Parts: sequence; C-alpha cells; structure tokens
Amino acid sequence: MTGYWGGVVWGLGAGVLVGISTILGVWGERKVAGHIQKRYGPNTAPVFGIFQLVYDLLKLLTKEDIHPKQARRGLFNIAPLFMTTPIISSLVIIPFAAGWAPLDTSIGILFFLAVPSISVLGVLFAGWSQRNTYASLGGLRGAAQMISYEVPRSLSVLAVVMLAGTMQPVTLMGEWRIWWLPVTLIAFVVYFIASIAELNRGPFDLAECDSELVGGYFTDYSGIRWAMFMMSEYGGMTAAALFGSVVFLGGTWPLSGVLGVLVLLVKTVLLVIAFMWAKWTFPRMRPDQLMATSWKVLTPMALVQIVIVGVVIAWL
Amino acid sequence: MAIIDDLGQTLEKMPGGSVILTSFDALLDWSRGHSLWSQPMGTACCAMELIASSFSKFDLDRHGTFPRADPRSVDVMVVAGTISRKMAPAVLRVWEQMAEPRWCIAMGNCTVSGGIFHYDTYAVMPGVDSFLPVDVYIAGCPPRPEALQDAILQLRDKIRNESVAGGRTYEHKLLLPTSSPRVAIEDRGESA
Amino acid sequence: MTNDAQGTAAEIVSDGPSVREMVVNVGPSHPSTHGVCRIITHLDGEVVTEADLVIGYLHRGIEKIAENRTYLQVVPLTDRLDYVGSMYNNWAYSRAVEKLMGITVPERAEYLRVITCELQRVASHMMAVGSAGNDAGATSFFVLAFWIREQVVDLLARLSGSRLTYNYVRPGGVSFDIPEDGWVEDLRALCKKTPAALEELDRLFFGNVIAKDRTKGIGVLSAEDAIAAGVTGPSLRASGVDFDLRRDEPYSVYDRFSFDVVVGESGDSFERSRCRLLECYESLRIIEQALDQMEPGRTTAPSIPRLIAPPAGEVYERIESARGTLGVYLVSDGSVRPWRMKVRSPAFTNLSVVGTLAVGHTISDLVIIVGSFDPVFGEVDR
Amino acid sequence: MKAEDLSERLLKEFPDLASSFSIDKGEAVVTVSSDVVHDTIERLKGFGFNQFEMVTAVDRGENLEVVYILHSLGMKVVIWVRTFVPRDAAWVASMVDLYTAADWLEREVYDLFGIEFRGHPDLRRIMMPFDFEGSPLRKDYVDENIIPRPDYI
Repeated sequence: MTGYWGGVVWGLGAGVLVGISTILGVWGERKVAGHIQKRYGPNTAPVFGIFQLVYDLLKLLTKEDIHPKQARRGLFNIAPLFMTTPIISSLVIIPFAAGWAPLDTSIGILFFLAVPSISVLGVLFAGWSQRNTYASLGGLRGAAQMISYEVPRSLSVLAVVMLAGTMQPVTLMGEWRIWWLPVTLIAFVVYFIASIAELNRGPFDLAECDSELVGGYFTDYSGIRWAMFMMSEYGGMTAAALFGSVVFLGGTWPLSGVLGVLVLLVKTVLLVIAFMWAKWTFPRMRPDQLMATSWKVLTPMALVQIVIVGVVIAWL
Repeated sequence: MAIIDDLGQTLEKMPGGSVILTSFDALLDWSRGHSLWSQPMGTACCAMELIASSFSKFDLDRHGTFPRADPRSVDVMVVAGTISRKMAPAVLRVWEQMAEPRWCIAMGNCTVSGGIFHYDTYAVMPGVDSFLPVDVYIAGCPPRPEALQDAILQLRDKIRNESVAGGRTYEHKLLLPTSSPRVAIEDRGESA
Repeated sequence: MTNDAQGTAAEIVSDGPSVREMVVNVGPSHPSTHGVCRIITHLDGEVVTEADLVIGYLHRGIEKIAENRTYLQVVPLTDRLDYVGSMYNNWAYSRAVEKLMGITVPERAEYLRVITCELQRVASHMMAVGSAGNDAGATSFFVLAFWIREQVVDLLARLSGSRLTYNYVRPGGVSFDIPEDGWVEDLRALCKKTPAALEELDRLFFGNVIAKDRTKGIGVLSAEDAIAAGVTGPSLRASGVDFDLRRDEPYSVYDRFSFDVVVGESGDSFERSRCRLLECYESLRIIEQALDQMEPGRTTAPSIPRLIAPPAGEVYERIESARGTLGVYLVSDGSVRPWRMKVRSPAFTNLSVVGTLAVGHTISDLVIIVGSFDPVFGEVDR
Repeated sequence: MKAEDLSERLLKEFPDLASSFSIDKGEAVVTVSSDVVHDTIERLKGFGFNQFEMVTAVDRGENLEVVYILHSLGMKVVIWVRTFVPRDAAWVASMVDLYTAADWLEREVYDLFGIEFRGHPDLRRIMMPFDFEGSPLRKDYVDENIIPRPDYI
C-alpha cells in the first residue's frame, strides 16, 4: 500500500487505531490501577465502564481551549500535533498480520526507532511555549530523558536485528524462532524499561510528575489539546507494545492468518498491562538517577546483549 | 468554550435550530455530567475525607470522578476545608485557571458558612460562596465520603438541565445510556 | 507573573546579563505540600538554592476563638487543630483543664484515652507514611496505607460517632464507654492482623530500590540541629535522639506498659518515614496491653459541672502526639472562658527546619523532605 | 525530674535566681525583668535546657507577659521563664542566637501580639498576610471582619 492515497487512508486508519487504543488504554489503566489499589475503577458506566471514556472524550472535545496570555501561541498550538503525529505515523511499519504490513519497507525498524523521537520536539515546544516554570522544567526533563533513552532502546533492538539479519519487520517476524527469546531476554528487558522512559510513564514520569510539577510539560493545556497529549501517551504505549511483541515476542507466532492477528493483540495487551503494572507499583525516580540508569545500567546491558548475540551467531 | 457558545447562540436564532440545539445539549450534558474530574482544593480537615472518597473503600472513580492536580483539565473544584482570608485569593486563582465549563462543590460547613469558625475570628472567610459560584453544598463537619459521592450525583442531575445557549436551563429527556447507580432524588435524605 | 495559586507562571530572576536562577512557586495549592503551604523555591537548574516557606494559609485564629468559648466548647475546636490526629489535641487540652481544676480522671477513662490515642497514632502514621510515599510517586502505596487507616477510623467512628473529628476525650474523662457490639473483639482482631499488613507496606515501599534511592541521604538532620531547632517526635527520634515523652516523662498510665521507642540513626527522609511505620507496631502492642489491663468502672470523673470555671492560674501540659510534643498552655482568669489558650504544635516547629534542609537538594527531593516531616497544616497554622 | 529537685540543683548553680524562682502547680517558674531575659535563658541553656519548646505571650492589661518554656532532654523537665513588657513599647531580645527553634516561634508572637524581638534576623509576619495590620490576639484588637457570637450561655 504505497502512494499518496494509500498514505491518507493509512493515516486515518492509524488515527482511529490510536484513538481506540487511547480509550481502551485509559479505561484499562483506571481498571488496573483500581485493582492494584483495592478498588474497582470506573464500573457504573455501561459496558464495564468503557462508556466512561466516551463521556470523557466528548467532554474534553467540548471543553474550553485555554491559551494562557503569556504563552507563545504558535508553538503552543502545534505542540500537541508534534506529539501525536509521529506516533500515528510510526504504526505504519508494524506487521499486523503474518507477511503483511501497511508499509513493508526494508528500513522499517529504523523508521520505528527514528520517527517517534520527533515527539521530543513536541515536549520541548510544549514546555517552552507555555512560559510556565513547571512546564519548562518538565519539558527539559522530558526531552533529556527521551533523548538519552533512545540509545539503550535502539541498541536493544539491534540484537534482534543481528539475529534476523534484516531490518524489515515483516521478514523479521517471519524469521523469528522461539529460541531467540531466551537469547535476547536482556534486550527485551532493556527495551521494556527504555520504552517506559521514552513514553514518560511511571516510574519514569518525571516530565509530568504530579507530585512535583503538577502537570509537567502540559500543565497549561486544556480540552482537546490536553487530550492529544493523552492520546500520544497511550498511542505511544500501544505502538511500543506492538513493536515489542513483533520484534521480541515473535508477533503472530505461532499462528498465522486471523488467529495470528489475535495472538499479536494478546501479546500487545499483556505488554500494555505490564507497562501499567510498573507505573502503579513503583515509586518515581529522580532525574539524575534516571540519567544514571540509562547510561550506566541499560546501555552497558544492551552492549553485553549485542556481544552475546554476536557469540551466538558466530557459534551457529 | 467560545466556539461552543457561539454555536449554541447561532443555533437558537436559526429557524429549526432548537431541534439541533436540544439534541446537542442532551449529548453534551450527558457527557459532561458523567465525567466530572475534580480539582481537590483540600485545605483542612475535609481534605482527609476528600482523599478517603477517592481511595479504596469509597472509590469515586467508579462514577468517573478522580482528582487531578492541574486545574486546566478538571471540571469540578471541590473546596474542602476552611478558607482563610489569606488563602481565598489563591482559591480564586485556581478557579480562574480552570477551563469552562466548570462547577464548584462546597464540601463541609467551613466552606458553606465558615462553620465552627464563623464567629469571633479575624482570619476565616464566612463561606466560600462569597467569592465563588457554588453549585452544590455539602453540610457536615466533616461530611462523610458518601456525602461527596452524593454531591457528585446531584451535580450530575443539575448539569443534565443545562444548555450551551447562554445560562438557560431546561429539562431535556435523555435517550442515551447512563450510569447505573442513579439514586432517586427522594431517597437522598439519609445518605448525607 | 508570580502565581499565587498554582505556580503556573514563570518568573525569571535575571542577575545582570546572564540568567541564573529560576523562581518556582510551589503552592499553596500543590499536590505535595500536604495542605496549604507555599514554598518559594529558587532553583539553579534543578538544585534548590533557597527555599522560603510561607505558611499561615490555614490560620483560623483558633486561639482567639477559644477566648470566647466556655471550656467545654473549646474541645471541638481542638479537634480541628491536628485533623489527622484529633484525639491528641482533645487529650492535651483536657489534661490542661484537669490540671487547672485539680480533677482526677478515672482509670478506665485513662485506659480508653490511651487506646484511642494509640489507635489514632496508627491512623495518623499511616497517613504520614502513605503521603510521604506518594510524594515519591508511589500512589498505590498511599492507597494501601490509607486502607489500614480506614479500618482504624472505622473503629474510632464506632466508638465516638465521627470519622475524623471525634470530640471524644474531654475534660474529666471520655464521652462514651466502649459500645457493646463487639468493639473490643474487633479491636483485638485488628491488632492481630495489622502487623502483617504493615509488613507488606514495609516491603512494598521501604524495601524498594527506587524508594531507597529517592529517600536515603535526603534531608539529613543531625541530632544537634534537631534539638536546637526544637524538632520532636518521630522526626527527632529518626535523628538518633532517644526521647519519647510516653516513656521518659510518663503521663496518664503509660508507665504501666512495656513498649520500645523506635530510634533511627541517620536522620534522613527514609529514616523519618520508616520510624513512623515501625512505631505503629509499638502502638498496637500498647493497645493489646491496655485492653488486658483495663477494668470496668466510670468513664468520667464525678461532678464535672456543665460550666467549668477553674481557679485563676496558668498550666502547660504536654503529650506525645503522632508528630511530637504537643503542648497546651492555658491561662485562666477564674471565669468560665479561658483567658488565653496557646497550642505548642509539633508540626510547626518540625516544619521550620525544612527551608534550610532543602538547600542543595533538587526540587524532587524538596517535596520528599516536606513529606517526611509529616506537616498537618491545621496544626501548623492553627 | 520533679520541679523540687530542679530548684535544688538550679539554685545551687545560680544562687542569684533564688528571688525570681518559684514553683507553681508543680512547674518551675523563673520570673525576670525583660532586659535580663536573654541572659537568663543563656544561663539556663548552659545549665542543660537544650530544647526551646515554645514562646508565647499573654495579654495582661497594661503589660504583655512573654512566656518561654524550655525543656531539658537530659533532665527531662521543663522550666518557664516569664517576663513582662509594656504594652505600647513591647520588645524583648531575640533568642534565635541561642536556639534556631526560636525563629518561627518568635515570628508568630510578633505577628499575633506585636512584640518586637530585637536581634531577630527575619522578623516578618508568619500567619497573617504580609500586608496585614494589627495584632489580632491582643484583647483590644478590633476588626470589622469579626462576627461577634450571640451569647447563648
């Protein structure tokens, strides 16, 4: 599916996908948090409380869109787009079914690692444009953290790429064997942790930590723009989980066809729940500790993994 | 808010627009009433019950209400606790930072009238309604968390009759699915 | 553009041509100030160079109101001082009035006071530990700690009729005797099962590597500084000073119980919070002993008049509250209303060291330091 | 330690305090004039009263009474130091140089009673807003914000 119209169709499709995943993600998050905290979460709304998110979304759409007087309007307005668009576009290379991806390109993995990083700009724009102390601190923290965690995240994916010998996600998923999982376990752990940090989620949610910075880099956003930040967070989480299941867990393996898609979804949902589990269990880290974890723990771990994979390949 | 307001007023003037307007109102009030995120303006004793109300035993999140720290993304400010003269400007400031539409719940006697600190003191505001438009009052010193839940449900009923076209209120029938535990108004007496 | 309310505006202090410091206004309505405290923070990068605490946002003039109330009418006012641990305020005030009047309180009332106040200590410490964890981002930990508090509060509500402001301890004794609906058995059951829940909390937060990294070595208060600054209670004991009014200057019937005083070593935020958690075990021990020793009898001293008019004079009575030494200074002029009531609040003096402790730490640590002192602003501001 | 034992030890150390020392309802009280209160507290600190528990004031008509309560962690006893200052020229020396705890406590008394603590490094209002006028805890304080309570009893 290439060409201009294909892109438009896929863009809309991915937008809807991100929207749905946000609704289900927020609902799931509130439910997961509730059950961890000995309560129920939304359950009075119809359909197990999923309608709660329909209410929330409609409400946010029609809420006042505040522009603070001191804010820089242009940047303030486009910052949310810089957050959501890269997430939506990055979904294009995910092989949703065995042997098929919306954009089957030979540099798919590189694409996925590179494009969502553009949202660093969104964080910086949002933090800077509000001219608000909390937001600027949050924006700087978020940008520093997202850029540093790029390194271990990319290195961790590199291990699987070495095993597969390709950067094409569709081929990689086809090549995937179950014995890769124990071999690349360290890489998977690194990827998981780095993805949480990349998404600014707890326990690494320094950029938006409500106990210090109130709302972090989107403190002054309201209404639909605020909802777009939420969309980017949950869409990004879905994208990271999808990519993680494809690269590290074999995607549709062991089935194919429609059942394969189901398998992929199940793996993704499990990963997303794990993301939430981490957020609601652990305390938050401090910025300097976070940086230290990235450079002193995760990056060496990823390098060790690459060495292990190298040895394994040589041994094969 | 501006676009929605203009839309409402334009619709009202249009011939036949009121049909659209009432459906639009029904949809908006339906969503707004069920999704009341709260700004926990907890200053004193009532803050403890405010915390308790969203935690394990009482769990306001069941009704879609959960506390958020940033005032921009919330709908209802729950003023819980004594408001001193020194604090009042700050409360007003947070209120002004909230995005429209917004509502205010005065939780506890201190916010209703000054309560136990009404007389003989130089430092307490006699009621938060002297500077904020309060929608629902909860009596009690402090009220139980169930009373706050009841206030949220009452506020939902109040929002159901609002219109986007100016400050008008009228009753519109909802054909949309609503949350299940709708307490009948006549049964409300005991819970608070 | 300094923002009074939420600190949502920037103020850049320029020092000559180069911009050096950023002023971040934390509070008075901020999720981590445990109430209404404003901290004007000067930041160099993320490091705090100056933290000026502005309090008084909950100053209600209780001491002024008390001068226009009769002695019994003051009791509900004291409930609202330290609203996380109302019993202590009732008790300290009642002791002051009793000393002025020369009333001897019946033994059963003293035991009931000890039981309720130790229950209150568990409830208060759970709030303190939980919110200190919440400052570090452990929301679920807060909820789980609060769950223990809920169980305690339920018991207190069954005893006194209120969840928060009990008005239970009053001059001459206590309001009610134990209800006949199995309250004692429920309390014993609570004392049995709570240690396991506390253990779980201990592992969940204080055993967590991130939490240790966040709180260890943060806001270290040395023993000398703590004494000079008037810090009392668990915050003082965390700095290694072995002092507890309940053991060292026993009041009421505390000399009849055997319990350990939890003393920390390092005096950092970790130690302060953990001391509170460990004190809950001791409180439960005291409750069990008190239940065993308690005998039936009166719960109020005989012939307490409705309108108390103590002889003229001054008294100062202190008890060990959950936050430290809580004192009530009461001046009577012989009339039915107190001439002057002054509450020596431990939270107030404890909080006064935060400004100096925070300097040199990052803003993330600032909220942890504030949280570790467990300020309750009803008591700080009065 | 009981106040009686304290008086024995204290008066052995400082015989000149004998005239101002008394025991009231089991509490040791030292009443001194306002110009020597800093000196007295300094000596008491040297004697072992290492905690500055509180300072407050009481409106006594033409005079304001300032009460310091010191606590000794070692001797486990408190001692009161009382002094009187005239209402219209109310000042005493600050104790911040002896105990850091005095910082906020003295600011509170300054705020609510209008007693000046000379030598205090940062004497600002603490409870009331910075632009507030008057000393609310004095008995003659009037404020139109105060709603007088109907007398029911």
